[in-house]
Amino acid sequence: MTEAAEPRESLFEAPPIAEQERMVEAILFATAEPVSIRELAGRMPHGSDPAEALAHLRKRYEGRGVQVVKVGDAWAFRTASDLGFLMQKETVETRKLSRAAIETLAIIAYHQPVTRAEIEEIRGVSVSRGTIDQLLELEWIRLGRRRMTPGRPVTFVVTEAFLDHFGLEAARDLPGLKELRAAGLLDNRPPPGSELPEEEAGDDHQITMFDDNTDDSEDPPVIDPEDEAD
Amino acid sequence: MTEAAEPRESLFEAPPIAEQERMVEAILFATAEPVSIRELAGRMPHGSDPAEALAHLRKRYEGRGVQVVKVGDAWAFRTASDLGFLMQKETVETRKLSRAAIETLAIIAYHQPVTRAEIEEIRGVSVSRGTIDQLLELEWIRLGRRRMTPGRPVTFVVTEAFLDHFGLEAARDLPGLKELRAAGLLDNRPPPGSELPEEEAGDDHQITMFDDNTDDSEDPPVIDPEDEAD
Amino acid sequence: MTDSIFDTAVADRVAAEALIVDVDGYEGPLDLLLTLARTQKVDLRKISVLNLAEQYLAFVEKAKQLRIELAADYLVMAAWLAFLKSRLLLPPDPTEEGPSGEELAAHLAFQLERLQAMRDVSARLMARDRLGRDFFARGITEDVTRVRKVTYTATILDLMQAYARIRTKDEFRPFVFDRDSVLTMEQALDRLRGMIGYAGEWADLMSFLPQDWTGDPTRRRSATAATFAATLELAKEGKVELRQGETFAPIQIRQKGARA
Repeated sequence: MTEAAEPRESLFEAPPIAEQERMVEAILFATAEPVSIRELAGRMPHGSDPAEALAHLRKRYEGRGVQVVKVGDAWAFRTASDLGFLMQKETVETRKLSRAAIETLAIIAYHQPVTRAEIEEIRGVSVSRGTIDQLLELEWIRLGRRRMTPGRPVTFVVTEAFLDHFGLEAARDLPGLKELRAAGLLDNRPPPGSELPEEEAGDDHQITMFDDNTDDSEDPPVIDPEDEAD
Repeated sequence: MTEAAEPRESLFEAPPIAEQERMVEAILFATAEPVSIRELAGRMPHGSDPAEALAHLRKRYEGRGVQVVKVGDAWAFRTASDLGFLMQKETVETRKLSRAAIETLAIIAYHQPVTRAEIEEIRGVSVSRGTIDQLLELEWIRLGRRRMTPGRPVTFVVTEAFLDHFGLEAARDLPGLKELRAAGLLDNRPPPGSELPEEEAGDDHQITMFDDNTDDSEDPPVIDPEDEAD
Repeated sequence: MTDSIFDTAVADRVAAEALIVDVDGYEGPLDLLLTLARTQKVDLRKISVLNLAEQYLAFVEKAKQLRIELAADYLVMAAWLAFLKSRLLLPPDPTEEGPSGEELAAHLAFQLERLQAMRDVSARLMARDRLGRDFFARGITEDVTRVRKVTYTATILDLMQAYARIRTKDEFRPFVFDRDSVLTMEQALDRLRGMIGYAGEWADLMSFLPQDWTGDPTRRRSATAATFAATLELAKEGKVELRQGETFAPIQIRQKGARA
């Protein structure tokens, strides 16, 4: 276990992949939280290839009662959702979210990173403090990078817990995202006659935001709000 | 299992056994405590045979990273016992040995076998119990023979692990004072290459320093540093 | 047929009334506009913004009649829509700055469509299989015990330096005269007190050194220093006088008042 201190240990042969698969299985089984590849690597013997082991494991559990699911850049076992009916006892009663909270959440998810003013612009009504607080408390949203515009407003983005809760691998898998984008409904279109230069805000950013990631599946699917801050 | 009690229910077709196995898998996975056969039966569709499904499941998990084990009269998934080490997240912190410890170690290495009183005499300050304990714990020193003097004090000598760690064949390979001076180690300057990985630093210096000693391999392993002191 | 027309008319009236009564139920003017837009029963993209503006203004008018107090933002929206309506109805004035009525209308339509889209995806999102409801995480989690392991390390260089340090300390320890090579000032003073009576004439300090302290340089140095210090002490006491011809010349002493 002193390998960390002695990088030379990595020269020792890593365990066979079947054994690595067992290890990943044990680690993922032991926790309710998704575990990142990086953390897996940190806990497995040196030279292990958790990504490869995961691929095997994922395949092994296909169609089983539990599934290996991807949540952001982390992995977890979750029961197959067709078996949810067996788990009445385990069902967690979540506080019912207000319509305002649900819409605010959706706006953050689809428009992230998004400022409070932008949320208000989309909903046409001011966002009450409690709404944001509730979503923060649920850990479904978090603060993104400040927007580099006058006043440097904070932005909000969705979290890995959000993805986990809604069974999403990445924010780009949000339902209807592509259609919304195609319809231009995710454009940050400022009202005509407003001071903002129109080109700056628009669709280019949104397209980049989601398309950038589509082909490299190893990328953290939780969109890095840093990329889009303008 | 319940068919006998409720003959009518058995008219409904129970899910195929493979499906029942999935169910047991999901229930055992998601439930917060071990689940009895009876409870399984209560949660699964009528006509199911949880015992049979469980038997299949147990077999499926044989040799896997997690096992289906019996806890009392209930069943649960548990990490395979050979993988328990993965459930420990070891953070290895590497610290420099304290000055007192390294000096004490040096004296033991150069003067072994040496008593505590002698170490104190050479260092000019008393040696704390903790320092010795730390070195014993590191397995870099061990108890040598008792000195045949009044009080029969214990002596300390360095170990194989010590030689291993410092890349030495024998303690006598340690350079004497004359060599230390020749190598510039008696200067108060910050040591050259103190940032180097130990092997490198060690090797380089050894080549220069041990020339003196190379041919008298028959020498007693205990170096008398007085030889070189001028 | 007549029934259905009648029904529709009733339904519309009921809806219109509901709009007014439930004004608190709207999440702002945009939400209200969206609801009104739906009554046009056309694709939001084909909505008549002019009609919509008129609907909204009519709504506000009716609310006033019923003495329902509308929040300020509903009234702001009403004012804006009135402005938009005039823009849309009047032929464009080329000298006028700012966006055209069509541009403003298009943006309003966009806002409504976007709000509707967000509502739709909200519903789709909430209808997804959800953790803790449709799929579940591990029930019995095993705590990962965090073992903090501290390993101490030292390099051979550390070891050698440490030893060098100890031995160097020995070599360069503060110099202490070994006892048998040191003449203390007390000894010198004792000796001088006994001899000073005989120093009527100027005599070299060195002549007062003990006989056996003049050979070995170490001993001579010590004796010289101690004797000199002792003469200074005696001079302070007013018992001797000292003189020196020049720098590094021999120091001479004699009993004070010998000539007096």
